[in-house]
Amino acid sequence: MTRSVRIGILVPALGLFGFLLAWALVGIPSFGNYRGSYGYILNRVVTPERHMTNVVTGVVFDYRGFDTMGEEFILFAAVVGVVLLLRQGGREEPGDLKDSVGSDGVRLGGTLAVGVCVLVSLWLVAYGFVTPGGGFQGGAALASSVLLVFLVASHKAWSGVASNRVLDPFEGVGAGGYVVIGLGALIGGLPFLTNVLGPGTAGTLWSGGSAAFVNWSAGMEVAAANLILFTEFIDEYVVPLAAEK
Amino acid sequence: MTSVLPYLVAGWICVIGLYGIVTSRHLIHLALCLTVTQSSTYILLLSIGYVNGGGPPIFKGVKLGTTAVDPVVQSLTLTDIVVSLTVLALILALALDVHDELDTMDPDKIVELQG
Amino acid sequence: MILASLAPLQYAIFLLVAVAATTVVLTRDVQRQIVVNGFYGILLVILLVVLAAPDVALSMLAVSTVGYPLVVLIAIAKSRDR
Amino acid sequence: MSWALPLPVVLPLLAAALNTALDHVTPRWAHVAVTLAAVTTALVFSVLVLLHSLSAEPLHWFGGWQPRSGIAIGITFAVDPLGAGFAVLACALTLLALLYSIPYIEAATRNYDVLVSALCGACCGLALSGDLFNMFVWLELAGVCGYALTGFDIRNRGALQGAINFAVVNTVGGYFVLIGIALLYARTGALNLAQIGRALAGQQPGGLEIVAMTLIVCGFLCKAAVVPFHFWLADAYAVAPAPVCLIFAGIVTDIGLFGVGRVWFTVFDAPFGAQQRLFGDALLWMGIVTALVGGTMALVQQHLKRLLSFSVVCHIGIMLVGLGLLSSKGVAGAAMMLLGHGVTTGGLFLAAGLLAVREPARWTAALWFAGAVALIGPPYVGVYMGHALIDDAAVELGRHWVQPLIWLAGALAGAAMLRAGAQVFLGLADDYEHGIEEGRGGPLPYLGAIAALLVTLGAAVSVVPGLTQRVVRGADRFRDRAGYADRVLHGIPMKEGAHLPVVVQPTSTASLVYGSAALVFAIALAAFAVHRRDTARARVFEPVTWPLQQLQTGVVGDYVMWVVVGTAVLGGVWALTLR
Repeated sequence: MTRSVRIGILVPALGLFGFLLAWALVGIPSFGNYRGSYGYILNRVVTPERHMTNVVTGVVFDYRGFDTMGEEFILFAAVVGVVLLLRQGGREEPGDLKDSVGSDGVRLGGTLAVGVCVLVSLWLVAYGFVTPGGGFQGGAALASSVLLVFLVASHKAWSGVASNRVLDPFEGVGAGGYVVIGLGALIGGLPFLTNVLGPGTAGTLWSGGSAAFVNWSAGMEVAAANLILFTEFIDEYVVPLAAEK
Repeated sequence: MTSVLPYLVAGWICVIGLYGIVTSRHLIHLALCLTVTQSSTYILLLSIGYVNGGGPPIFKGVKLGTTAVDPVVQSLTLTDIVVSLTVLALILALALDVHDELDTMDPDKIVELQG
Repeated sequence: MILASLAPLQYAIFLLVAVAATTVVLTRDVQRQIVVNGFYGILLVILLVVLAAPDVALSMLAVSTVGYPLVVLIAIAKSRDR
Repeated sequence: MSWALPLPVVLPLLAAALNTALDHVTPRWAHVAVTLAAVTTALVFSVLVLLHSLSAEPLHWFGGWQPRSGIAIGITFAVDPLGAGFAVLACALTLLALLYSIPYIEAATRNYDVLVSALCGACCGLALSGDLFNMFVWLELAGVCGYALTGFDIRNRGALQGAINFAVVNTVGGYFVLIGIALLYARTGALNLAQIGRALAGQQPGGLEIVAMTLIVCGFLCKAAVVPFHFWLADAYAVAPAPVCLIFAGIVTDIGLFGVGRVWFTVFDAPFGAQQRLFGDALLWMGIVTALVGGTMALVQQHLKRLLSFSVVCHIGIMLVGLGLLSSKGVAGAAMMLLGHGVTTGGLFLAAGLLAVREPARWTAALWFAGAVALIGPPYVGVYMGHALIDDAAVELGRHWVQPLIWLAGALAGAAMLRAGAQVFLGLADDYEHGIEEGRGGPLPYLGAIAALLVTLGAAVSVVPGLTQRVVRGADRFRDRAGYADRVLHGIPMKEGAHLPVVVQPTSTASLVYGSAALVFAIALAAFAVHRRDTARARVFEPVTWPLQQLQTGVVGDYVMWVVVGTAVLGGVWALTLR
């Protein structure tokens, strides 16, 4: 089938598809007038019941925590898939690679920047039940901060931080920790992922009870998974390029 | 009219993303078009959950019961966004392997199997 | 409420996002596309803030500033390589 | 017993995480042991859940978030016999695939085991879940594991193409499902299936409901590979390693159909129940076309696993016909077909993989022919009971023309297998490729025993005493929207049913005749195709299949284009008829 035939069929079909979609979309209550019961109830019960001021995080890690476990495993499986696809080629171990940054000043400044970013990311995870943030956002931010090591330091320093021997256990423990916390409640005779430690104190690190542990394990898994991803992609490009020199 | 505009924007982005996927000549372009289509789902969900004059569903320093937007759609999308990066990476990894084997990124030229 | 007066701004951002998404799709050169996609990501972050979704905006910010460009740029570089 | 509901999902996932965590510490055999132990335990618990679900409807509210005054605020697993049975099948087939993989997949690093066990967890999750978004999450997880496992053999160019086509088409399908969920959430403010159904029941359905249904159904049908969403399947299944194909053919494809059934009978039956034939007939026609396309395409394949892939398409079509009839017998027929076909085809994929390793032997030939016959379904063999139930359901609706068409489709796929068997095993011709399997080998008696076990089980499902009656009872409950909502939202226990007999279900005379005729027809067609090879090819098969083969381009852009066309047409038809 030639491209022109394909586009010739696509355009009318997509037109009809778009028309149907628009027909459905105009049936939604007009923008800003949403009155759904689910979110309305949660906005009223999460803070008093669980002492979490950030309702979104409460939903992510407590009320709909099981969905989040599933999402976490999508992330996990996708990264395992990337590793399977990219690592199978049997790349040779990198020899001595030249460091890309020569200036000590850049290194010093960069290292400080890495420290600050890491702290901010950890803060995002820690206070996820209080203010915007949580394991998913904080974990992704943490991975990006560590990536700065690669930018400001060198590949050698990077592979020290982001070696698979270090990251794989973190990823596994993060993903498995979520399940183990859930199973802990089950063994105690409660439904899976029940928040067993009570609501804690509102506005502090201790709000959220055992959901806080779920939050941290998700943060660990997201950060490790993203770092593995970055490592695989960086190795895919940088290592062969440096080997050619 | 303007009251449904956000939804129609989401619908348009979905349609244009699909157009890009079908007509793409480069696997990386195709993968980015997939993320565009996916972004339409976020825009749609969050527009649905928006409440006029509502603040974020965070009750720190705000009295409980203050008008706030829907928290559920936010929790559905925020995890999905983080996951989408790894799914994009998985598709790109497949694309890179294709490039290694077949030396092309044009999806129309990857025709090992047909008929 | 301050947010109530945001309505025209919200619509403007929605339209900008629609235009940016269209541009991302219609930019056929992948090197340019990733740049346009970066702008699209920033616009989405702004849109999410305007829609009172700071959590989602943070999530978007964390992946679209570093993750997306890194992964796509390396893929582009690799596909030029050989 | 409701405490056991999460276990079939979370135990395989825990094993996946554990193997990653201990990757650099423990030896390979420990990874294998952990995975096998987890999947075996999951199998035990899913069987217990199934037995319990025969007389009760266990619920598990995650986090202990019970509904408040009839409004769900958390996520639930709500189990009925068909869902639990699906989870049992998923765990059992995964276990066999893992056992087969130990010697067979040379490079079976922990990554392989990790993805396979995560896939098992995802399939169980979709079968047990009572929450629409949660179903979407498991659908996505199954997809991601599937793409990675398809591209597993990266040195095989076909594998990469298959994986990309699989990934892109199913990702687009996933977005359709998500948009549909968003539309329903906008209308009802709920994600729980029972609750969405309740909220839609009182309202006059409009464009939103019609389009939401179209998007969700089409998204699931992408996974199920129903025409015109089917093109990716043959590309992907033909290249995945044989034990992965066992899981794909046995369960992963079917989760799409399961999802369509689940959302119709819990959600869309509420607004559209009065016009249910309009919905059902659309599925019925798509199913018939799918079955015929799969059957004819199988006839012209030169590659054994690709042939089996089209046989999967054919039988998915027949199952969709059963589902589209929407009666208890129809749904039960689809479920019996799913069981018989999934297990048998899994065994045949393994047999096809073995051929690449060793020269054809007499017992592999016996295995192949037995599997082919079981898939045709002569009286009381293999998929026969599924066919017979669908026959009865079609007759009850006055649609007598359904029977010959689906028996014909199954016989076409069966003839393709018989012909391939005659050519490969009896040496009657040599135009079959079977040597491009990943070919890693292993002890033949061990591998052969697993394949033989699957084919035998698949051939025997129709004569298991009492099974058919219980599947029909399960289908009754699967279809009971009001009862489901009562149990999920208000905890009202179900009524105890009458005791069921433990006998082989008798079938109608028509089914006996059709089943016998299908076998005779398939043998005759295969004999004709073998003996008059050139005539059969040039005059009979190719004129029919030529246009279909032209559409099977292998290009992902074309496939996504057909997804859009299929969705737009189906939505257009429903927009005109359902209003």
